[in-house]
Amino acid sequence: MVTYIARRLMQAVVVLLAVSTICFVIFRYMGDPVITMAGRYATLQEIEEVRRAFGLDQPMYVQYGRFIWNVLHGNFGKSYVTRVPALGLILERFPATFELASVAVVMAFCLGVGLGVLVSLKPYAFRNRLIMAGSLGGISIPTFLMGILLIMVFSVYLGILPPFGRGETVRVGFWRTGLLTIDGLKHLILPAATLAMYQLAVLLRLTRAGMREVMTEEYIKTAWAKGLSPRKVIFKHALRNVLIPVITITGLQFGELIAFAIITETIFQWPGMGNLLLSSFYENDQPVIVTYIMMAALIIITLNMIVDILYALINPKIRYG
Amino acid sequence: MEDLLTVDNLKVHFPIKKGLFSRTAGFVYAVDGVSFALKKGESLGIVGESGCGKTTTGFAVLRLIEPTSGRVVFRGKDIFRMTKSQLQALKKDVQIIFQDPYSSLNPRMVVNQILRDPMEIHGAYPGRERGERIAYLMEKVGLTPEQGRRYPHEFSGGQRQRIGIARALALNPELIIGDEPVSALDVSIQAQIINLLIDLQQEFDLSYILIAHDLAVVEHICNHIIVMYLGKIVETASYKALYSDPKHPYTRALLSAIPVAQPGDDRKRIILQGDVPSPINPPAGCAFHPRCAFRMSQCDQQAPVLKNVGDNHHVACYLY
Amino acid sequence: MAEHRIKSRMLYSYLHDPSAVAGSIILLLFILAALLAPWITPQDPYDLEKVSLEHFLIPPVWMEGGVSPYLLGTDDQGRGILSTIIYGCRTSLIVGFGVVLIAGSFGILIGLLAGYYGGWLDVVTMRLADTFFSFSTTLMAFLFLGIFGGASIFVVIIAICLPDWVRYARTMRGSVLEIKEEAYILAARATGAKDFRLLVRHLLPNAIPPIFVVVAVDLAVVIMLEATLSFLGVGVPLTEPSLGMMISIGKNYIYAGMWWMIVFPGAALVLLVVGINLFADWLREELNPKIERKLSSF
Amino acid sequence: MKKLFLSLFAISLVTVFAMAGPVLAASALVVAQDTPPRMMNPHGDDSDAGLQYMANFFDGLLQRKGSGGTLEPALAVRWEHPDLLTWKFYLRKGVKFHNGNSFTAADVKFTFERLGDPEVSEFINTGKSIDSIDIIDDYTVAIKTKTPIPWFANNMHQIFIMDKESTESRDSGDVMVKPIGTGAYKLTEWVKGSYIRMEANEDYWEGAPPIKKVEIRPIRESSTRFAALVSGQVDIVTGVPVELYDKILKNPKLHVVSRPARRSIFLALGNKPGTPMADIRVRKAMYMAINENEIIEKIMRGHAAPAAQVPDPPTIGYNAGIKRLPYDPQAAKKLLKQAGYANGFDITLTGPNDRYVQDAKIAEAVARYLAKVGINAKLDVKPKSIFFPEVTSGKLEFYLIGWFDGTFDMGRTYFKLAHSRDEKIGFGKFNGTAYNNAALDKLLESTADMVDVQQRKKTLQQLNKMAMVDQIVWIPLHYQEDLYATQKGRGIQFQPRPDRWMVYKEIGFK
Repeated sequence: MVTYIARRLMQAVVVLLAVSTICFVIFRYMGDPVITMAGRYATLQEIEEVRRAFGLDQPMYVQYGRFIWNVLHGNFGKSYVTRVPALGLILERFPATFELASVAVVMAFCLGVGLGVLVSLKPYAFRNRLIMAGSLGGISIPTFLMGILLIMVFSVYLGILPPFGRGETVRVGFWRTGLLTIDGLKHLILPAATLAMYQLAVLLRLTRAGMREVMTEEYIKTAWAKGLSPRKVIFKHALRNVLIPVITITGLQFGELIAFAIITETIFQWPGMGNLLLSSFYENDQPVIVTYIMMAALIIITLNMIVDILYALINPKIRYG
Repeated sequence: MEDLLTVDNLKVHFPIKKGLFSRTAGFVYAVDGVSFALKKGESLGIVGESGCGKTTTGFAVLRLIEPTSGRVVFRGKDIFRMTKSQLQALKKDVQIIFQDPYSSLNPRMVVNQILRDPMEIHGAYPGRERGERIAYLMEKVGLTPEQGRRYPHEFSGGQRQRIGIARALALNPELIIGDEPVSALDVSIQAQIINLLIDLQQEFDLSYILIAHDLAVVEHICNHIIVMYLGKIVETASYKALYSDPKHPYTRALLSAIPVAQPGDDRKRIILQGDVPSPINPPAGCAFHPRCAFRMSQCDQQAPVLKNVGDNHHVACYLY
Repeated sequence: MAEHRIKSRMLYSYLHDPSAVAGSIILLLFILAALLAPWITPQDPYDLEKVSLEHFLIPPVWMEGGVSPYLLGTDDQGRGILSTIIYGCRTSLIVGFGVVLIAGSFGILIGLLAGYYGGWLDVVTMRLADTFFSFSTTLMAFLFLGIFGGASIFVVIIAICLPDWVRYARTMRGSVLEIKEEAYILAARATGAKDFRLLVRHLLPNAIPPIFVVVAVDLAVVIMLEATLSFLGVGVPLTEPSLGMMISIGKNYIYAGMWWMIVFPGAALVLLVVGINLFADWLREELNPKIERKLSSF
Repeated sequence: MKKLFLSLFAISLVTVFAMAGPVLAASALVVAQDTPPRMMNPHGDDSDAGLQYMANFFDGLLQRKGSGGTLEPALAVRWEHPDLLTWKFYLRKGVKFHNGNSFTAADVKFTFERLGDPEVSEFINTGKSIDSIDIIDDYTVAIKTKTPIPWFANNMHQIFIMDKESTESRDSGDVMVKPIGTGAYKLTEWVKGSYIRMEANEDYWEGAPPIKKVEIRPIRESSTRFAALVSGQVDIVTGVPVELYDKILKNPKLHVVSRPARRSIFLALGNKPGTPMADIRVRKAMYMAINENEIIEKIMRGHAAPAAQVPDPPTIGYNAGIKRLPYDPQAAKKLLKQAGYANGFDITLTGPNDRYVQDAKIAEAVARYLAKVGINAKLDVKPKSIFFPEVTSGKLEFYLIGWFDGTFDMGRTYFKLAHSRDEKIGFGKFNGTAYNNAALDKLLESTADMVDVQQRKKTLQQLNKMAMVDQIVWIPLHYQEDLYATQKGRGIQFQPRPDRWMVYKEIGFK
């Protein structure tokens, strides 16, 4: 087990190093940032001076070495656009994204698993067929379209929910939260629902399929035969076995969540990390883009590693040589 | 008469990888110093419990498994030193029948394709001859050529094993290695297949190496029998000698496991105590000693070597 | 049970699954419309000489102000919505099938080789696959196009293929690992079959069925992804028709009441994806390995 | 499970209905802006989108006021120009920075020296053009430039004065986010991506501004800005999308304010030898093939005025005598035939898609007009961050761009746009097609040290005519129109500025 964890850690480091290299190569291909940084009326000499000031005139390997050195010291460079450390810019936006994503995940997980169980019990009931049709819609409507549809219905036609922004926020320590004000919660509903929809449908279908398989297993039949109450059979015996892959998938889908968060934040003008990334693309703000990618990689890799290790601990059948 | 195949001190050790950098932490001693010889037209039986290395020995002869050391000489050529093309030619002369007739046939090919496959590989029986050959083979193993258009899962287990035999025969080999060819079949079918093998041997002058986990299967076909335990030969003799006068305690135990042929048989059934030890860490001395009823003091010190006890009957035991 | 009987059984189950039939009919209609686009559309919306600002923002034909050739109205450049949707679906399907073809072939090849040979190839590709998988296709394609820009449909296809082959490689490898231990593979080796024959004639046909499900699911995912990327402005260029871009333009008009610019392309996109998903659902049930094992052991 | 589902549903319903609409504080102004500020460092961003935020926290030596944008005193009460190189400013006394420090000549010297530091400044060009800054006394400064810069004072409303003491003593990161100026407003809170809040500087030297609190919400999406206005969440929006103009006009609660913008949109042509466009007949044909009136009517929804030249009327060098060529595709075809391009030719039209009002759509329309006279224009639109570096590299064939110069003087602009490319001295930096005409260069260079306003005007007008009529360097399209919308009921008194800056001390309530 220790060997397994050590190996996973080593692999994680290798992947991060690869990501950093790719990120650095990106610098080369994203066009020259110096021209915009020097101002509209700068001459060539003045442009070159800016280039020197940001160390962009040095050979590739020197720049890469410095980049890695700085990253190891937690310094991802200064944003070309705002001229403050890129990491700080991203961390400032972190609470907004985190709140949106975690509310969406909780929503998706509770409703997805709940409805999945419900549907698997009486697959042919009209209501459940309706839910399944809904889940088909959930996996067939792209996130961006879902967002726009919700805005059209709830903001444009009904006018009951705000279509953009985070609303009123309060500061708790360094954390700025929108969960404690009514206005903040109101602003959260549409984007969180948009972000949750796809995952909800996926988890619902996964739970239903798992339940259908488990319900035919011998031990469930035995449990029924023993005269246990349906609640006990479903929740204690069946669901427990279904939940392991469901939780694993939830953990592994974190990358998807980040990607869909970018889309959702763009549509709802949510002041999170994804929104920052998109505007950084438009402004060619390379240090911010690179920092974002590195942060996302770090989070995803860490999460995956935790899921894998937990999975290995739960499931002794898997042997890792 | 010259030997068709000689195996000399064959060893197959599988490394066990461990740790962060996959260093070799130990070996599985699957086959550990096996030697025997086979003459043209003769049949050899290799017998032992599962895990004793008999299948590995069979596969190593065809280099389906790479051996660690030793020599296997087929028709005077060391197959471990063969070039690729020589090895390819060898595969024409030596064929295998597999244990499980369900998994040994490609489910996405009809029987005709399965039989044509080896001929295509070796470019044998070109043109129209190939179809004729397939029909001929089908008839030889007791199937009709019309059945060649069907998929394997449309046949019964016995029929499938006939297909497997037909495939082995396709290139007209000299030696066929049968890896427990009947153990997956019903007892009633077993006899039919064994009879088929006997008929074919006579017709085509084949040599067999038959691998089995009990002596019952090999007794009708094999002239000579090897008993293996944990990668080593413990006894080898002609089948008559072995049946009439088994020497090694392990052989005796195996023999006693054969269902009694007629009532009133006075042989006592010997039940082996314990499990087969792990080949990763075999017991010191004679590997059989922990389960042996005749254990002596030197048994766990040094492994006994094969001793000739008369008329090409060898046994590795301190009792003799 | 006979292979042809399995086939006829699949046909039977297909014909008795109305949603599968409906799904494939929808998909077929879309493919037909895309193939015949130049002949069935009232107007080529990307022929610069034919489109004119004169006919801009016309509502659908049944509404007041609707004009006959523009059944579903026009957009702010005077392009017919219906024609643009048909051409947009063409782009969706080109990208969808293009990715399935390229990423699929590459992924199958890698999965086959990694599964069969193992060793460093397996370690490297599967580590890569794990990483790509956890980063999600959407994120990778988005980052790639965000950084390098989508200069053409082909670049979009490549950007999606870059992470997408992993789906195929993982599935194929798993399938190969299961099959390569089968005795018939050993039997083929024993007869002297070279690697190429083993891979192509013995492993590939047996390992491929689970891939069909991946193809169907992936087609739906890729079509949605193309629309998403084009919506965000990093997908196909402005000069190519795309449902995602139509929705992105239409979004600016939802407050102006010109709903047809967003509702029709949105509906077309969802219908296409639903059709594929319906078919994929049926395929998944049919090719579920458990069910298949049951069948072949009869 | 059913219970759980129902209760979740109930909770969401309650949350929806329990929330009343937002309430606007009586004395506060909420503004939805199209672009967020990049930083609070007044020298780090030379775009108008950024400078307009700074104009509220800082003051320049001079300022521009009113709808004409006239130059008026600010931190300097008057200025002198004793010789070609020297600019002498007499500073206002008794002005205090937000932190209580007094404003003196040392702050001016510090500010102008800071301009040349590439780490913090995008006004490097201005900074590097200064030879020396002499503090004559605490309230008099003489600035000497290296070469004569006739428009030097015209630019002084963009150079904001910083407090020497607090800028030097604070951490550089802090300087980037917390502005300390002399301006009419003090920043109270900046939550990036959400809002900027400021409150009135009661000690402002011009008198405390009438609006005490301002909240700015930067919303990039134009339709979302509209939604914020309609739902009553904001008082003023800038950059009203043209497609929603009619909708706002019909809304009785809203009021639309429009004014012609100074920025003109035009197409840059080249004259590279060997290309079709080297022939002036081709350039003329392209000009005449474009139906500008239809672009204004359909794409700009009438919110633009046709342009015949690049500068706008208040700019020195504007020539009222220049008229647009008529839209005449037949004549265009004839011209192409004469030039030997009866079957047209291929060309790439480049342009930004996130910079000007309807930019990509205009480019699309232009490509279509050209197609109708047989010229096959391939469209290549991209984000401004990629597009502008391409312009400065000078390798484009044909592109759409917009321009206006904060100095109200055509000279500086034309050195960037029309002078043949000379990378060393920075001439022709935005001459993206590498247009080259020796006569034009010569005439332009003669204005470099021309200080006399009348003479300058005459020469620049002559130059303008040369470029627009004799040479057809560009195809002018239109002047944009700036659209703002306000809540009627709030009684907001708001006059848009020509430079699109939102300066809140100029806004009041009735």
